[in-house]
Amino acid sequence: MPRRTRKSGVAPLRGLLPLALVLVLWQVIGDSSSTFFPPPAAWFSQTWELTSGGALVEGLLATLETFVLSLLAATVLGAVLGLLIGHVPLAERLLGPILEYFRFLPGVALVPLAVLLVGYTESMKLYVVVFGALWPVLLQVRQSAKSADVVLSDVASTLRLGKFAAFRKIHLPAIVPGLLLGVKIAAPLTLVLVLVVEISTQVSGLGKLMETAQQNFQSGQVYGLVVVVGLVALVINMLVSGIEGFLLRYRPQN
Amino acid sequence: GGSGGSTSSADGKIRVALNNTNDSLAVLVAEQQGFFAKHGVKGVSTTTLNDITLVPSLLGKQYDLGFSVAPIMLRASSSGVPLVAVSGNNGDSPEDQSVQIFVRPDITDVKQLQGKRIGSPTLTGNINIATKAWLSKNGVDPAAEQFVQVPTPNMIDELKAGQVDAVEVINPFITVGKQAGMRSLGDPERALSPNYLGGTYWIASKDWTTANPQLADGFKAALQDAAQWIKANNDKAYTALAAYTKVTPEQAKKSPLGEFTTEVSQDDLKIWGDAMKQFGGFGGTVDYSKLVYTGSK
Amino acid sequence: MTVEATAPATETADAFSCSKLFVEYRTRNKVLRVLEDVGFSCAQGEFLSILGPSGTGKTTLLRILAGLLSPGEGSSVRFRGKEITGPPTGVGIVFQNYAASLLQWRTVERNVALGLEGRTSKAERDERVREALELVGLADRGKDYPWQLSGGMQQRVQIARSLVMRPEVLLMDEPFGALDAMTKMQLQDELLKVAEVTGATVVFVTHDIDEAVYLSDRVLVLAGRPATVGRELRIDLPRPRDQVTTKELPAYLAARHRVYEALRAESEAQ
Amino acid sequence: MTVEATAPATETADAFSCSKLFVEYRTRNKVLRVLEDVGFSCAQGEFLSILGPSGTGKTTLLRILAGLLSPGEGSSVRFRGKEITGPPTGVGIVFQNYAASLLQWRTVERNVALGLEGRTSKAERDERVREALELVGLADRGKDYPWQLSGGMQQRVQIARSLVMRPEVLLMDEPFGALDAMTKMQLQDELLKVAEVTGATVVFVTHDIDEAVYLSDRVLVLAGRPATVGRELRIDLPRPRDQVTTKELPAYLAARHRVYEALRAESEAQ
Amino acid sequence: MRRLIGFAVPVVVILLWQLVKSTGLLPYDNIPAPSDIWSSTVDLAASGELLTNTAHTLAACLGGWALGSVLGLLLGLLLGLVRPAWTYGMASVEVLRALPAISFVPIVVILLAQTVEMEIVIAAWVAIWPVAISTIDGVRGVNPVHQDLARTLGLSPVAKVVKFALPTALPKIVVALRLSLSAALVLAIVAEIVGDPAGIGYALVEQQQSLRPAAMFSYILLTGVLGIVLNFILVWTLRFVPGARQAAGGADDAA
Ligand SMILES: Nc1ncnc2c1ncn2[C@@H]1O[C@H](COP(=O)(O)OP(=O)(O)OP(=O)(O)O)[C@@H](O)[C@H]1O
Ligand SMILES: Nc1ncnc2c1ncn2[C@@H]1O[C@H](COP(=O)(O)OP(=O)(O)OP(=O)(O)O)[C@@H](O)[C@H]1O
Ligand SMILES: [Mg+2]
Ligand SMILES: [Mg+2]
Repeated sequence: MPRRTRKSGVAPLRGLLPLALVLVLWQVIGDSSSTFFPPPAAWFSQTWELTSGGALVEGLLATLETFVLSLLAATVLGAVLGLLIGHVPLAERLLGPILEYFRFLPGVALVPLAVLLVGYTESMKLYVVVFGALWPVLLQVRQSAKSADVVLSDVASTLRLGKFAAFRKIHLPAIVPGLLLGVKIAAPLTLVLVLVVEISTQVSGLGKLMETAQQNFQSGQVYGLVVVVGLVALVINMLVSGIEGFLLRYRPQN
Repeated sequence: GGSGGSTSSADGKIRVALNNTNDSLAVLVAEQQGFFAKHGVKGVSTTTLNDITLVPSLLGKQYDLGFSVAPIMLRASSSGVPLVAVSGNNGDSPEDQSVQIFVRPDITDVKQLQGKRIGSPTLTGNINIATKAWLSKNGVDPAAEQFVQVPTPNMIDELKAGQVDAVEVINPFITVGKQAGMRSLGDPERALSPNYLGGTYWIASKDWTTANPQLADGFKAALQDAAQWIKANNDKAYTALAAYTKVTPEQAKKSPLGEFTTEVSQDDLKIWGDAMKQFGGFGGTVDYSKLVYTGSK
Repeated sequence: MTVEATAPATETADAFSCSKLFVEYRTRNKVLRVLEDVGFSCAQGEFLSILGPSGTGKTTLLRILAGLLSPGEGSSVRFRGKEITGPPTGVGIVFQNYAASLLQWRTVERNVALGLEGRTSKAERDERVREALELVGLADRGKDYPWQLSGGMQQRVQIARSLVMRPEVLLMDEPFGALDAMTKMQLQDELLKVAEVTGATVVFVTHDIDEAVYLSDRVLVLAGRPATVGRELRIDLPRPRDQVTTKELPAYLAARHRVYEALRAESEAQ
Repeated sequence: MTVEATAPATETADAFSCSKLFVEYRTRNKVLRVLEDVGFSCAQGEFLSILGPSGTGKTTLLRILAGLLSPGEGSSVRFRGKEITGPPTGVGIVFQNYAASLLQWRTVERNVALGLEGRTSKAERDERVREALELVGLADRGKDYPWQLSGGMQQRVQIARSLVMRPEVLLMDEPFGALDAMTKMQLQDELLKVAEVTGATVVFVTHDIDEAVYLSDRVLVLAGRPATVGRELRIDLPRPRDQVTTKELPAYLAARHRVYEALRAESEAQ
Repeated sequence: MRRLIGFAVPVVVILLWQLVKSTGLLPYDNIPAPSDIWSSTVDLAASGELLTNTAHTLAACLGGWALGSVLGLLLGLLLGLVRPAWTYGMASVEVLRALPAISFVPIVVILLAQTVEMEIVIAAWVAIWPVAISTIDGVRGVNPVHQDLARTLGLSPVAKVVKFALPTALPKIVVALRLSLSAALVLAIVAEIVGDPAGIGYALVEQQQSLRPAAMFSYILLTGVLGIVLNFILVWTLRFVPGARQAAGGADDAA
C-alpha cells in the first residue's frame, strides 16, 4: 500500500545533499581571500582554532543547557496555557488578549529589562528565550484543543470520567499531534533565541563566540559556528521526530 | 535607511555614515557651516548605527566614509579588509573625561574590582581594551574579570540594581551617573599611553581613497575647519548637537565637547594594536603604515 | 397523530420521563427546530425502541437523555424523577458515529477498559474487558488499534465499552447498524440477556423494524417536522425471546405489521 | 464450500474479473491474511451483491476493485480485461465510513459537486447537483455543513456525490446501512432506476438479505478465515422490480431463503 | 460586553506598575512609569514621528511576512507531497531553519545595504519556517478515506492539493501564519536595531541613547499593539477564506 505517506519520521541525512552541493560549489568558485564570503575550507580551519582552548565545547555546552531547559519550559508552559485557553472559555477571555499582546513584543528589546530584573544569569536567558519560544506550542495546542472531536468529550462525560481522568486519557492524547507540531516549530526557534540572547549579552555560549568572531571580522569562524548550530539543530530535530514517531506509533505505518 | 550605489566621484558627492553621539559633531558642523562646499565636496550624511555593519556597508559601497574606532579598524584590516583612516576625530583635551569607570557604592578602590563583573559597551571595543589596560596597571588581572556586554544607556540602572559591579560609561551617561551619585574610579584612557592617544577615526575603504583622493582631502580639510569653528563657537556647537541628538540644549551642555582633530598617528594605532594583543586576544598582523591616509600629494 | 394509551407509570418507577420537550439548533443563518412537544416516559427495566425517518431527531433525543445536550427552555426531562443537568451516573451510551467515538491512540482492549480504570482492580478490569470482548466476538483483537478493524468490528468495540461498565441504563444509537444478520442476532440475544440479568433499562434507536419488535417492550415512532412522538406501541411478547420461536409467533408478526404501518403512516403524513 | 455453476461470461463483457486473489495486512506484530483465493467475475451491467460476516473482508475486496489497494503478489484483478493498477475511470465509490468521507469544510452542495468541478460548466454542475440532492431527499439542505446533518443524511450526501458523476461502475459499501426502512426503499428504487437507465454495473456490499435479493442479479457470500467466495447465487427475478409485487413473488421468497441458508451455513462452517 | 473582561488583566498590570513606580520601589530610569510612557506616546504621535516609524516597520514586516509565507507554503507543499523532495531536502531545511538570522545581518547588509529590502529578507527568512513545517504536517494528515476519494474521483494532482491537502492543512497553516506574522515583526525590528537605522527598531535605540526611556517604551509597547491589530486583520480576512474561519478559532480570536 504505497498510497499513504508516512505521517512522521526522521528526515534522512540524504536530505543534506542540496546544502552539501552549495558548499562544494562555494568552495570551488569562492574567493579564498574574501573577508565576508570565505570558502568552507576557511570556515573549518578558523573554527578549528576554537577547539584548542576548549572554547568551542564550553560554548556548545552552555548553549545546549540553556536550550534544553528553555525548550522544556516553553513546551510545558505553552501546553498548559494552550489547553487552558482552548478548553476554558473564561480563561480565553481573561488571558487571550494579553497573551496575544505579549506574543508580538520584541523579545530582544526586552533583554535589557530582563537583565535589570534578573541579572546576567542563566535564568535570565531562560526567561527571555521562553518568552519568545512559547507561542508555537501554545497556539498549536490551543488549536488542537478547540478542534478536538465533540464526540470524544461526550465519551468522557458519559463514562463519567473525572475531570482529571478525562483530561489525562482523552483531552491530553488528543492534543499530542498538535503539541508535537508546536515543538517541531519551537525547537529551532528556541535555539535561535538562545543565540540571540547570547549575542546581545555575551554572557556565554556559541552566541558569544559568534559575536566575538563577527567583531573580529573572522567571517570564516562565524560561518563555521553557524554550521555547528545547524548540526545541533539537525540532531535536535531527529530527537524530536523520534519522540514523535514513538508517541504517534498508534497511527497507520505504511 | 540609505541607498546603495556605486562610488560617487563624478559629482563630488561623499556619503558619510554618522552615529548619533557627540562624535559626529565635526561632520555635522562641516556640513551646516558650508565647509564641505568650500572644499569642493558635496557631503551627504546619514545617521546610522556604529557597529559591525559599518564595515560591510563601506565595502558594499553604501557609504564612502564612516565613524569607527581603532580596534575595529585593526581587526578588519588584519582580516584582509583594506581600510584607511582618512581623518582623526577626538583630540587631546586633558580636562575632558570621555570614559569613566563607575562602580557600586561599596567599592572604593580599583583593587576591589578583582574578579568582579564589569559591563562594557562592546567587549572587543576601544573602551574595553583601555579598561583592561587600566585594571592591569592597577594590579588587577583583567583575565579574572567577567566582562558582559551592556548597552550604555542601561549601565547606570544595572549598577543600581547590582547586576554588575562596575561599568565603562561614556557621555552623556557620565553626567547622568554623576547626577545619580555614582562613584567613579577615573578615566582608563590614559592607561595605554601617558600622552594623548588618538583612537577614533573617519574611515574609508582603500579603493575609495585611491579612486577619489581629492574628495578625501576635501573631507579632511573641511573637518579641520570645523574643528576650529567648534572651538570658537562652543555655544552654537552645543545647539547644533542638541538638535542632532534630540536632547535639550541644557542636557547637551552637561557633556563637555572636547577637542577635535584630524590627525591620524601611526604610532597611536600601534599602541592600540599592542594593547589588543596583550588584553584583547588579538593575534593578527597589521601593516600600520597602510592604515593611514596620507593625502593625495 | 394518534397516541395509543399506555398505563401511566408511577413517578418513581420511571427511568426517564419527558414532557413538553423541544430542541432547536441554531446555525449561522437559521434556527432549525428539530423536536417539538415530545412527551413520553420509560419505566425502569423497560426496553424502549425509537424509530423514525432519517433526520427526525432520534440521535438528538438520545443525547438529551444522556445529559449531553440541553433541551429548549421550558422542556422537562427527568431521570429517576430528577431534572437532568448533566450525564447521570449509571448511564452508558453507544454512539451512532462509532469511528469517531473510539480513541485512536488506544488499543481495542484499552478502549474498552477506559471507563473502568481507577475504579476496579487491575485483575478485575482485565477480566471484565476480556468478557466484554468475548461477548462481541473480538477476544482475539484486543491488541489491535481501531484503524485495523472493519467498520462492524469498531462498532462492536464501542458496544463492549459500554457493556463493560454494567450500566443501569443503556442508550444505544443504531448499535447493530453495521453488522451482518448473524452477528446482529447473536448480539441482540446477548443484549437481552444482559438487560434481563442486570435489570437494565434500554433506550434503543434503530431502523430495523424486526429488531425493534424482537427486542422491545415498547416502540416509539418519532415523526414530523419538527418531530414529535407520532405513535407509541406496546409489544406484548413473552420473554425470554428467541430468534426462531418468538419470530414465528402470530403476535410477533402482528406487532411487526403494526409498527410497519405506523411508520408508513407517519412518514406519509409528513 | 460449494460454488453453484454460473455461465462463464465472455472476457470482454466482464466489468471485473478476479482470480487467485489474496490480501494480507501487515501490522507491527503480525501478518493478517484476510482474503484467500478469491475468484469471481462481474459482467458489465450486472448488479452484484456481496454478503458476509462482519470483518470478513468485504470492504477490503471493494477497495481492491476500486484500485485503491493492491492485492498480494500473484493475484489477478481485471477491470474490462485490463489488470487494475490504479483507480479506473468511470468508477464511483460509496464508502462505509460516511462521516469520514465527507469534506467537513464544504457545504453539502459543494461536497456533491466535488467530482464535477472543472469538468462541466457551472450551470450544468448546479443542475446535476440539484438533481442528485433531490434524488436523496436533501434538496433543502444543500447549504448546510456535514456536521449539521444526521448520520443517515450524511450517508445520503455521499450517495448523491457518487451518483452525480453518472459512473459506469458503482462500488457501494453498505450505502443504505444507516437509513430507515422508508428512505431505504425509496433509494433502492432510485438506484435500480439509475442503474437501468445508465446500464451501470453495481457491486454492492450489504448486511441486509432482503436488500441483496431485491436489488441483485447475483449474490456472493464471502466467508471463512481467511475469507473466500463461499457461495455464489443467481437471483432470477424479473425486472423492473417493485417493492410490493416483487417481494410477494414466490421466487423472491425462495431466493431470500437460499441466501439466508447460504449465509448461515457459511457462518457456521467457520 | 463579556469580551471586556480581557482588559481586566492589562489594567491591573498597568495599575500595579504605576504603583510600584510612584512609590519608588522601582528606582530604575530605564523602567519609566506608565503615565510617563503615555505622555511621551502622545508627544511622539503629535510629532508624526510615531506614524513614520510605524509605517516603515509595518512595510518591512508585512513585506517579509507575505514573501516568507508564500515561499513557506510552496516549500511545504513540495516537501509534504513530493516524496523525493522530502528525502533529498528535508534535512537541509531542518538545518537552515535553525540558523540565527541575526548573525546574517552584516552579510545581507553587504548585498542589500541598509535598506528596507534588507529588513524584508531577514523577516521573510523567519516567516518561511513555521508555514513550511505546518504545511508539511498538514498536507500529510489528509484522512485516508479522503485520499481514497480523491483517487477514485480521478482528480488531477493540483486539484488534490487544492481540494484536499490545503483544506486539511488549513487550521495548522492558519496558526503558522499567525506565528510567522509575529516572528516577522520581531525580526524586522531586530534588523532595524542592528542593521537598518529606520523604523521602530532604530527609534528604540535612538530614544534610549537620547535619555528618553519613556519614549523607548512607547515604541516597545506600541509593537504589541501593532501586533494585535495585524493579527485582528489577519483573522478577520480569513473569514472570507472558506473553511478557515473555524481554523482561526472563530471571531473570539480577534480580541
Ligand atoms: N449540530 C447540529 N447543528 C444543526 N443541525 C443539526 C445538528 N445536529 C443535528 N442537526 C439536525 O437535526 C435534525 C435531527 O438530527 P438527528 O441526528 O437527531 O437525526 P436522527 O433522527 O438521528 O437521524 P439518522 O437516523 O439519520 O441518524 C437533522 O435535520 C439534522 O440536520
Ligand atoms: N488497515 C488494516 N490493517 C490491518 N488489518 C486490517 C486493516 N483493515 C482491515 N483489516 C482487517 O481485515 C479484516 C477485514 O476487514 P474489512 O474492513 O474488509 O471487513 P468487512 O468485511 O468490510 O467488515 P464489516 O462488515 O464489519 O465492515 C478485518 O479483520 C480487519 O480487522
Ligand atoms: Mg442519528
Ligand atoms: Mg466493511
